[in-house]
Amino acid sequence: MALFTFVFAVVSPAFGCPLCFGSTPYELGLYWSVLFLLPVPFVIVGVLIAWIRRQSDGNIKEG
Amino acid sequence: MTNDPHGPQKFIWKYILSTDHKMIAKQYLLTGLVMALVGAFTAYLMRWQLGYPNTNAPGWGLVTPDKFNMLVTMHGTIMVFFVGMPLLVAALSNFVIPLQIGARDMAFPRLNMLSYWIFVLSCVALLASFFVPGGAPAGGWTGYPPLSASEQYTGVHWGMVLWITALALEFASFTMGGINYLATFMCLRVPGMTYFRVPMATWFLIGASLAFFFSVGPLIAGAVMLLLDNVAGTGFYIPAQGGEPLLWQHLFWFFGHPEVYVIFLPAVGCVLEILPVFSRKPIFGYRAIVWSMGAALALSYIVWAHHMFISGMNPRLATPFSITTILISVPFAVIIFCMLASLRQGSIRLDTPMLWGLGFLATFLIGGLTGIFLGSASADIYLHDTYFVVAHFHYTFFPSVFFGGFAGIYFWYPKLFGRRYNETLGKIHFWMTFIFFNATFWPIFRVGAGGMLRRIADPTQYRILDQFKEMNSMISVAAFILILGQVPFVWNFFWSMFRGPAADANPWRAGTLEWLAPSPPPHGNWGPGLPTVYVGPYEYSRPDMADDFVPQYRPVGVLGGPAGQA
Amino acid sequence: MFNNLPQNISTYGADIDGILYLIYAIVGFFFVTMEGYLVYAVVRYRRREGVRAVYQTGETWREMRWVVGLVAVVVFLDFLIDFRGADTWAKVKQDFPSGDVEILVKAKQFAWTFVYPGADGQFDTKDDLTVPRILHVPVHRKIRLTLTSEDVIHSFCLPEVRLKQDILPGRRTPAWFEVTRTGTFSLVCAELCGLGHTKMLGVLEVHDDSGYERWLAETAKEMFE
Amino acid sequence: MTAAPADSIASDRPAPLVSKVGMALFIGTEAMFFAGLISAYLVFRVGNPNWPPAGQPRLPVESTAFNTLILLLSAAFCHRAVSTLRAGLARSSAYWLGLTAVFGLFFLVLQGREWIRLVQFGLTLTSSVYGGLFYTLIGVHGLHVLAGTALVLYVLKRSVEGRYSAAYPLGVELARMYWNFVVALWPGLYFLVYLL
Repeated sequence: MALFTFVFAVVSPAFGCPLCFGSTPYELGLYWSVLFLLPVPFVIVGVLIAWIRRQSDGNIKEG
Repeated sequence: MTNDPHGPQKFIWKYILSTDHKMIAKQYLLTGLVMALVGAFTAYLMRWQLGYPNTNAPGWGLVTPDKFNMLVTMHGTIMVFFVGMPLLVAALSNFVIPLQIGARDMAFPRLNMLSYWIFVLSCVALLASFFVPGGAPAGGWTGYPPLSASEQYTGVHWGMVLWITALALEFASFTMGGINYLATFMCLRVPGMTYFRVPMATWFLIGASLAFFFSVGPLIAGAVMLLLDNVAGTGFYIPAQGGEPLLWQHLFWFFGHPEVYVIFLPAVGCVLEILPVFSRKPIFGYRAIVWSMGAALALSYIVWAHHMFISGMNPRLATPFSITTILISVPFAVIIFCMLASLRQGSIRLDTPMLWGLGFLATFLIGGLTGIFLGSASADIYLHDTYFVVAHFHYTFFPSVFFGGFAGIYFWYPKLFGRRYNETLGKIHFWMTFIFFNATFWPIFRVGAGGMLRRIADPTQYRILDQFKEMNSMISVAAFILILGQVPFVWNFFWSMFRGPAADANPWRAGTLEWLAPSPPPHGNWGPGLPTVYVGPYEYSRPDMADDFVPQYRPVGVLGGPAGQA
Repeated sequence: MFNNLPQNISTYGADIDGILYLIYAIVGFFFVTMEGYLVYAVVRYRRREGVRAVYQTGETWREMRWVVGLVAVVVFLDFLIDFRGADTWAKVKQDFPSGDVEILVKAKQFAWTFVYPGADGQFDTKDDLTVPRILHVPVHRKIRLTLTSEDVIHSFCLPEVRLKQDILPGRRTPAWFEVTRTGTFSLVCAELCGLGHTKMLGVLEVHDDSGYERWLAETAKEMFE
Repeated sequence: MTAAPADSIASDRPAPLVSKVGMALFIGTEAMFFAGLISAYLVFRVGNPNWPPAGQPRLPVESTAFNTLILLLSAAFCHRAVSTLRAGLARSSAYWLGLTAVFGLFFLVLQGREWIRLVQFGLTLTSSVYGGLFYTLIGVHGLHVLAGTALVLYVLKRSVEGRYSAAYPLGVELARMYWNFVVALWPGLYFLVYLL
């Protein structure tokens, strides 16, 4: 988790910035698309882990 | 289950429609090896044309530019998707995961069987594209549209449709497989098998499945649109119809980089499994390695644009992606340092699996290091699309698929078939492959740095490449010997399967669970009762024990040491 | 590995080669030490009778400290490469100087065409010069290119100039370079573009100033008479 | 989680947790698939200032809003099917399942009607990227609704045969997971494609 936080803290600003440079809508389209797709896997994996933990709450014995 | 697993079985249930994870692993293994032969044949034809331009390749004829483009495309597709994935992901996951975590079978055995047969179907669809009108797809294995989106640019229609269909079927198959591996891993571990007692091979196979799982969706979305462009006349990728060619690259490489790890991580897992067994030492830094793998996985999802540095996307995206890409060197540096440290002060035996493991380490290191050139956006301005790239990814894929894969095959061969392979033939196979692999691909770095572009059908057209004429012929000869060097393996593989000396349950004196089961393990693996795990997987040469290893299933009271505490 | 790079003829070529050599030095160091250690370890720690392996799990910081140290070095070198690379990248691909000569490049399946604006300095006028296959440029001048493609993705590649840029159809992609030497050089397509990809070759012809003016005048004369 | 089923081969019924994890993983890949499609949609949507492009019809926002409601209702019915089953009311569970399927089918029929009208107005797969995206994105979701409905009907059949009970509600629960996913996607897609 610490690593995820690190990656996002360091990298996200770097990605955010190009947005303000994208001049034409044409370029903006690809930016938003890239920006949208970047966090999705992490969100889904996060949701899945949370869900599985909830499903099996009492059953988990290791930390 | 539809059939009684313990009684005598009919041929069809035992060998064709088997739901036994070990039989399915063997099916994947054989299919992958057969596809590797096809892939090797395409490599032979391409290398012939590059080494001896415009002469007849023995056994085929003249490799014309259109055929060359098809061969380039099919070689990449077959080797990455139809050799690497079935051998490393499917065969190994199927065989190793249930045995190492103590399960009796996969979580969904019938889904597993279905997954294999869908994979066979996709192989058939792909190979069929050689025989349809227009021939095989010719747009490169990356299939960049608009070249791949419309018949008018390549003259290939049905080949392209079959290519997309084959990929879609394959991804469906591997999605089913991945659900199986992950669910099995999460829910069917035997008592005592905590997350930090799971053997490395299983961890890395699971990592590979994770990498595949959350990256394949966008590619399927892209493939659906590419298929529609080809058959329904839409224009998602065709600028004349308002489309956007970069979209495909974006979706393809979103999948593409995790895909590299899908193939690479299982190989690392095998090698990490083999190193402690043959150096009689615990793996160095178990937790560090597992966390590094997680970090590499996370990073693999945010680097994909490094394949698109000079594709015409906004250049301001290049620097951040360059940084993330080069950062990937950090987790892999940790893993490789830990591997090297595992050798230190060990007691190393150079049996065939260990040779392949060390060969993997030695060659993959080169692949990893040259990746730094290509991760740097500005170096990429010159190196993009040259043979330097070709050499780089062959130095990553080849060690993964073949060095890592053969390490795994030789290591688990006694467990797979219950017989020992011939050690001498195994070593001959290794040295032939190791020497001629390097003889083939090392010069390709030089040729690439000299400016030879990939996917060109005839290097004699280029003035700057005149100096490489002899070198190209030499590379071709080395490549042919490399292919011939696989003959000892084929012989060894099939001969030992029937005639090799019988293997006992634990020939390598290894500590993980799969060596508890008989060789080969029966359906259900464990007999009446499941094993219980008491210690970590790599308890070798403990100073407090007389025996030089402690298997995971041996109750030894409370053991000290971090691996034991987990 | 890089001793057979094509000769460098552009102003920024040395920067790109510099990055290559920098990475080469770093990577070469790791290559030699790590492969060296691998061979050493395999020879030194071969199995011998009566010698037992040392039990070491690497789970403590004390055991891991040299790994951590090496990783710190790796991180430092990574950022060194990143920052050096970012400057060069900006120079080649981001900060376009205003060009002394503007040329429109048209790529289509398997041919290059170059359009010069002619005497009035404007494109799409009657005096545009259209030249197939050979790209004529003056030496020591900033050349500003606009790359277009009619059909599929091509890639405009001048190996000696160290310039490569994919061309997307339906889009105008900018590029620039400045050559330091007269002569005849290679121009190739670097992105698989179909059947004739291999033969999609052009020529980069670098003139001195007077030679370029003379060529322009002669071409204009041929075209309009 | 460490408590593995004693013997998964001998057991004819899949263990509940394993099946749910499998379904959750499958939904995860499906979500990534839609993420890819949405990503593609964004490229064109953000990249084109004029949306919909000139000469292309506007989408039926109001009737589709009604349709959204239908789909959301069906999800509520599906929840009822599980909760009644868990309370031991297998018959009423089957009734709610039936209602879920009917509303799912109703959604599809309404969508189909709108599609026919759109085609008459000149919005086809090939008329523009706009049309292509619309039919691909909404069509793929429609296929998922169809698959979901088929799954619900299959579970309904087994429910009528009396295969589920308060002690073993697995099939209905799995169907609900998938149906929830399909329904939860829709408002997002509706917002992106119709409203944005």
